[in-house]
Amino acid sequence: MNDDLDRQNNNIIANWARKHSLWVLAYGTGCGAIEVPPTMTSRYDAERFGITGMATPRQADVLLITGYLAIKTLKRVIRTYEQMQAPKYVIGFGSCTINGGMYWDSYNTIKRLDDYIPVDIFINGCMPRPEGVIDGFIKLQERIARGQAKGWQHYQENLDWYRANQKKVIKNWTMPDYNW
Amino acid sequence: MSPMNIIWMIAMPFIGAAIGLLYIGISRNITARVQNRFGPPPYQNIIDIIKLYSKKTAITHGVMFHLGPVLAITGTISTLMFVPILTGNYPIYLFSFQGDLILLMYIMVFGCLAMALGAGQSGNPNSAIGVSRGLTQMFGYEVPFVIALIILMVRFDTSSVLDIIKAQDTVAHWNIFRSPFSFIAAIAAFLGMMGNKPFDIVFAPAEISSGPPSEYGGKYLALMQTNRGLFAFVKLVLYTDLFLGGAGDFITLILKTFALFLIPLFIGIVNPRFRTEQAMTFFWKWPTAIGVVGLVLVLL
Amino acid sequence: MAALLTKEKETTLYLGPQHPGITGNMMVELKLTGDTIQRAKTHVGYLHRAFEKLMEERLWMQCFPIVCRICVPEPDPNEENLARAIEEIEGREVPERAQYIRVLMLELARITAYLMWMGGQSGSMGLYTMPQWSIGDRDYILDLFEELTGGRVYHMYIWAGGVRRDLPVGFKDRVRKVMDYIESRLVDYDRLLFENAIFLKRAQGIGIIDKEKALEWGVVGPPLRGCGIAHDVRKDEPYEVYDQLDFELITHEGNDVYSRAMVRRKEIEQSIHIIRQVLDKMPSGPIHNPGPNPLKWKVPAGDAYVRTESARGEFGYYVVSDGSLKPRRVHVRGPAYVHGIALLEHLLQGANVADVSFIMNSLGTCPPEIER
Amino acid sequence: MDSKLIKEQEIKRNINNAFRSAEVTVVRRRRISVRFRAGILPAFISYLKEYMGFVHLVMISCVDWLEDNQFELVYHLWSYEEHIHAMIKIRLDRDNAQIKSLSSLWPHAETYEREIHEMFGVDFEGHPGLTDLILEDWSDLPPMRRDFDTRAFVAETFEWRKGREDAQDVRQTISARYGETIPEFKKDK
Amino acid sequence: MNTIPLILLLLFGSALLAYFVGKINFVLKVGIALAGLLVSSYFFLTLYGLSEKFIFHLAGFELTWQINSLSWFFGMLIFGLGILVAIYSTVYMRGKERVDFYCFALCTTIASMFGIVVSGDLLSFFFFWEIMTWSSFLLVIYYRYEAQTAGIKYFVMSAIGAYSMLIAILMIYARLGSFSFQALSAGWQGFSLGTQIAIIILFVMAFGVKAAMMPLHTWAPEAYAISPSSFTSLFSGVLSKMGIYGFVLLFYVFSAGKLSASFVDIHGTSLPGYILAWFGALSALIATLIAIVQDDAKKLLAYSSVGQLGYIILGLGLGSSIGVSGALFHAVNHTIFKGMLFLAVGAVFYRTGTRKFSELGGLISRMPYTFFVVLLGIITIAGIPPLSGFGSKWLIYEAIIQKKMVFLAVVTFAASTASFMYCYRLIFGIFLGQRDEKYDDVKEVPWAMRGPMLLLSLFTIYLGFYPYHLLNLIAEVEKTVLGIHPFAYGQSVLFSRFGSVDTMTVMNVVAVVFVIVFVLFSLLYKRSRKVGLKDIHTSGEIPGEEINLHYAIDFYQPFSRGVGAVLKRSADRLYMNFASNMEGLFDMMRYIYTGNGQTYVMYVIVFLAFVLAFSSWLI
Repeated sequence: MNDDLDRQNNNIIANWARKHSLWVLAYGTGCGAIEVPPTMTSRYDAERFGITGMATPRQADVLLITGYLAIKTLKRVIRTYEQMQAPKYVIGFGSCTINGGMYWDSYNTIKRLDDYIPVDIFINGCMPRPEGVIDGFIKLQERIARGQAKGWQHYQENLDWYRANQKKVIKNWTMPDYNW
Repeated sequence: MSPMNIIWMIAMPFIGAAIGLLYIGISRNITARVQNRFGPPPYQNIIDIIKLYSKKTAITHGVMFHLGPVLAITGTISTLMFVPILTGNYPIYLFSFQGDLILLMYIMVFGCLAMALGAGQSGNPNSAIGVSRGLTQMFGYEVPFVIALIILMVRFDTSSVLDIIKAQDTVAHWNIFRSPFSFIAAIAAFLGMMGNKPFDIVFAPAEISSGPPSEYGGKYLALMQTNRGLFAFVKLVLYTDLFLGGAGDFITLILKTFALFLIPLFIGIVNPRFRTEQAMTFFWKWPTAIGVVGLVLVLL
Repeated sequence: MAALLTKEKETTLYLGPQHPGITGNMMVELKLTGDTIQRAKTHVGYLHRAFEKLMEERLWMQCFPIVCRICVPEPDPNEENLARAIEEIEGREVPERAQYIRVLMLELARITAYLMWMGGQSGSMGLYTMPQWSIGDRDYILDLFEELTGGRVYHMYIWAGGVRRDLPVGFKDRVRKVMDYIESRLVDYDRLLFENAIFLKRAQGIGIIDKEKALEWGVVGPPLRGCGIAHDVRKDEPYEVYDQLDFELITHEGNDVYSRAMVRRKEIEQSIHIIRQVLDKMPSGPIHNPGPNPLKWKVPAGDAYVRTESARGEFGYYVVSDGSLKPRRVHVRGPAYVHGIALLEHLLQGANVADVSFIMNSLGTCPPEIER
Repeated sequence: MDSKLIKEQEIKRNINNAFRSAEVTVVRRRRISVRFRAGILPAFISYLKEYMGFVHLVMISCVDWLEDNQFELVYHLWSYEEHIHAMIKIRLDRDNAQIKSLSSLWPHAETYEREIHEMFGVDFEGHPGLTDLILEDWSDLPPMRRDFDTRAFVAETFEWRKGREDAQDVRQTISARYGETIPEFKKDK
Repeated sequence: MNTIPLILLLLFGSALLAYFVGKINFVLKVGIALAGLLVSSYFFLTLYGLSEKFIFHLAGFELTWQINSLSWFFGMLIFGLGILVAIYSTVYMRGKERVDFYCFALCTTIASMFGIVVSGDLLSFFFFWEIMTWSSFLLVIYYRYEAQTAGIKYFVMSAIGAYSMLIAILMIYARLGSFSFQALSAGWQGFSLGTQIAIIILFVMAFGVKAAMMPLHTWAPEAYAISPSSFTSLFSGVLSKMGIYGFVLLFYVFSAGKLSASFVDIHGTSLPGYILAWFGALSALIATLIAIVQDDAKKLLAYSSVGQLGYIILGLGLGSSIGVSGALFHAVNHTIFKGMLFLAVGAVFYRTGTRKFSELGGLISRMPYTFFVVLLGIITIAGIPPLSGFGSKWLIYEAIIQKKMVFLAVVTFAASTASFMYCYRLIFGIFLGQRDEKYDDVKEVPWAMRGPMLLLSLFTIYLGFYPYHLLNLIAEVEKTVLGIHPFAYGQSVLFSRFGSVDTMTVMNVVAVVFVIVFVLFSLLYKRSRKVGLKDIHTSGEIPGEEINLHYAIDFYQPFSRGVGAVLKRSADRLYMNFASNMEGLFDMMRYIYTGNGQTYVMYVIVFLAFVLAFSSWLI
């Protein structure tokens, strides 16, 4: 199976298509969600780049973590991430996903998003402007085209590490097993 | 069966899907322009499908879940086989030498039902609600649709699509002008069939998070999207055959089908969605009433 | 998560947190028979950042950047509230020009919030052209904000004793221009949404709030005025310079989604009217009544409750100071707290699945201000 | 100034006539503040609601006075007729914080009480369901209490990105909690 | 000895033997019944193509038992489904109480049905008809107390039918002095118009009850729901066909196609036929609409049965060759798919003990064969190509449109579209969606139950692409007995004046396309992982075990709301005399059929008095 994956990772056509068709999961996890509609709508028009919203994780490619994650949300985000179909990408949106940002001393928000799910691109700012968001998407596209956006593979390979981190903050672990 | 016909038979599904997807892509572009923005490239849907086919994982909930999209596209391709596509000097009939309207009407449902079965096995309540809505709406729009077809069949005393095309030899004889009541009823049903905005209750993302396909992803979704494009093409060709006098060559075909395609598109851009029962009863009011007038006229 | 007790065969449908129809990050757990909702339960807390706890650890001045993040679509009422609460405890006067600028900010923010709501309300029933237009137009106002404050969404502009910066040169003209533009767009919005036959068909008679119970249930803002009850903080307890401005209190009979929509629609006109008056009447003078060095700023002991009319209704802050460098307690009362939990659960009983997101948008539920 | 406070003074008189123990102060125009005993709070509040026109429960706040070992519950009421805001302040013992629920008077009081129960640990008698509102699986001290140190909690639970001084090896704590070996993170090839 | 009485003797004999000897052990009684059936069906097969007569005199009346192509056609259905049901019953009834009684009633029913189709005179027809009614009644009340209401309803309705028939027979005897069919068809022309109308109405009532035609259908849903599933498939699949057989006799044998002479023609159909067609079409539509909102699988199938019989009646009413062929073709189809579906639902009931959609769900992975049977069943019931249901429906539609009965066509098409809805409900409610934990270790049914179902599904596939032999048989019936010139058909091609459909091509195209797509899809993209039943997208939440995610209650609630609104409006005009809306109409029906036995007896008496009073006037 792994050879197969490697072969596909270097497939130019597939990567080109992945690059130009990023379906973003409609999940406003934090206050950054307010800048997503302007990004998607007429002024900034992210659909030019093939970026569209999708309703369910089964169909989406990109999980946009729009800001801080409360622990309660983190559980849902992990669940949602695991339900997405590979290749899948995560964009950490806003300073609070990088190091807690404004909520560095809040007991209910996680500080480093990449401890819990693999992040391919961080966009900093509180909150990032739509231009920043689009820039982030383009950086992600470049990484995809080069076959570097392999966060989901890291997640599979280091599942124990991620699970341990997740279990540290999520007290009542009722998550089904991840079967990729 | 001539070799040419066999080639067309193999090529036509691909051509049809490409045209259908391109139409949907163009519709996204047109929608974007109405919404004051630029929009994706017209071939965006094809990129999407390539991407979906190149997804590395896909989940399945079981046999029917797996077979659902396959059977759906089977139904659509089978329908395509029985629709006369071109009627000019170089006709493309595939199997449509019998081109029976009743057969078409029923075989079109095959795919939809298969899709519903696949969605049913996913076990997602959203899918089930979507299917329930879809079948309810189908019952709604089939009424004006059959009225329109019966008007045509009784009027031309045939149930063969080919004969109906032959009867529309000049522009003035097109059914859109000769049986306007039938056309209006049929076009109302067409709105429901295409599932554009006032009638997109099946997929309603804000209500039941995209409904029946909500569990489908990866290659299955790719197959379904292909099916969507192809099915749009099939329906457009059928309507062109029935009301716009068929098409002699590909350019005419594309012009006519695109013109038809624009009707639900423009209605869809500026209208919100109906509730389910509103959508169903909508079809039973004006479209059916107009259709009944047509029925009475055709009997006289 | 305390789920509803399951009756044997009712289908459970989770709307949210990851759902395109949900406003923000919350969850409505529905128990269905058919597609009728038998019982609904709102689950919140997905956005809890413990702002109130954080503010207890911050200097007074450091609270300002925090509070504006409480309500994302319309952050200005938060700054305004905190500033006014501190001013009330301290007894600090605010220069008149600053008061006018604050009103300008609040009304601009109200328009942005309504434009955002318009997008949400029509998006919830699949009219995607509306959000494209209204959110695109909202950006013109955000540009004004950016010019004035430096931030598109979070401004941190209103602070204790006044506002942070004076208006740039030519700003008033640009505001007037944008207002003219928005006013001209209202015609399009009417045609697209407010006069759309399908919208009328869907909105009328849906999500009816009992008029007799409305006050008791704690309904505020446009939903209350949509019941034909004329109450508005700007009139009831005028703050800043609202008592010197001329504007109408919009009410609409009907108690349903449609009447709430119409109230908001007409209030946009009123806000434009207010903004024009503000621009005309704005006096010159100082914009800030400075206080002590922020690092040594102690607010005298005391407490104050202040309220502001936000786009969703009464926004209240209860600030308690114990005379130290940090606030003792800042408690935020968002209108969505009542609308989004008790009222929403009540309205959803017996409603259709198709209308959940529709009703929710009409109440203007905004999760971040519920859980803060 | 006093002439403007007629309505407020009248309400103060009325309240004092009915409930002698209520200490009413007129803070300013449209604000009155009442100190009251916890015991007969529901009767007092329903008196305000039914007879004085305070139909709108704005919110219920809770302030932790750790020094006095007391919680202060503040019930904010608003009268739409008189346009007066009343703050009814109740002091509760911090160790045994208990008070009667108001959920029968206002349906949305239920939500406020749930939150206060969750965030401060105040017990409301007669509340239909004091379940979690905002937090999930919270086992620590109620977080809004003054003696809950959020920074210590954060330092223990979360790992900072490198560059912060207080970085700790999270994996040590995890392995201790779950009795597992420390997994290694494989770097890119 | 003549074969016909031999078969009857064998069947009745095995019935009695099974009852008396069968007290000893289970295998014996089932074995006797099965053996009797098998032997008699062997004898029946030898009768193919023959036209024999067996005439004897009893108490001064000449009785004729005859076999011709029509009797053979219906006999084929009886024995075909009868044997399969008997095989199915060997497992289904094991361990149940009173199996001997069941075997007795089953054999008697089959025997009496065979008796009906071989009767050559009205007297033996009536005699066997009564035996059939009684023996089937015994099976309806098999589950004694639960079945009380259903049994009473069935009995009263049957009694009304039987008495109507008796009066009609007496009227005919009074005029002709003979019971034989031949004398009747010869003497039909001599009847006055009033007599003709009376006879037709009385016979239509008699046959309509058995064929569950719409206003007379009320017994069917409950009787079907309560009787043992193995018998229900026979009940719905064959026994109701006796009503159809009666209609065929009435319209094409008794009146010998001479109805047009006495009545006006509408669209080329005689008035009685036209009215019958409308009855059929409305049965089809209304029963289908009611079927959609059922929660009990067997009730759903019962209403569906009423609807499908409506199609057959419609086809018969049209009177053209293509219509009658369509009707007879559909009769065969109906036997097949109702057999399949009732047996499958019975299999589900056998394993789970419930028939309610709201309690079932997700059984596909546990009962895959049954699922497959139901899948084929619903495809053919919905009339979707390429299975056999399409062929017969196509013929009926062509017949309607050829006659330019446009409104009839609209109603029929609408009914057919609505049938997609209950088809989906049936398969979704039982096999798809979420499975309740308590059904996690349900197993597939034994082969003796699987076999008959699978055999029937093979038939529907076979008839789907090659209906030639069946059409031959029907053409034979039409030519020799009904006196209709059969329509043109090829090996697998059906022709009408309007168009043609090649079932073989349709089947081939669908099959080839499916295989190609499936192979391509599976070869190119073979990686897909199976996930659990609850591993679904629930907006990020993780539902606990106790959460029910199966959407089954009121599946078509929006439909009920929408239809309720529409029917209310049109019913105001249409059914002003009955009630203000459709529901009101059925409420009122329910009001008449109170379930109180005495009321029913009173109805019977009133009805008899009424009929007698008028029949004396007519005679």
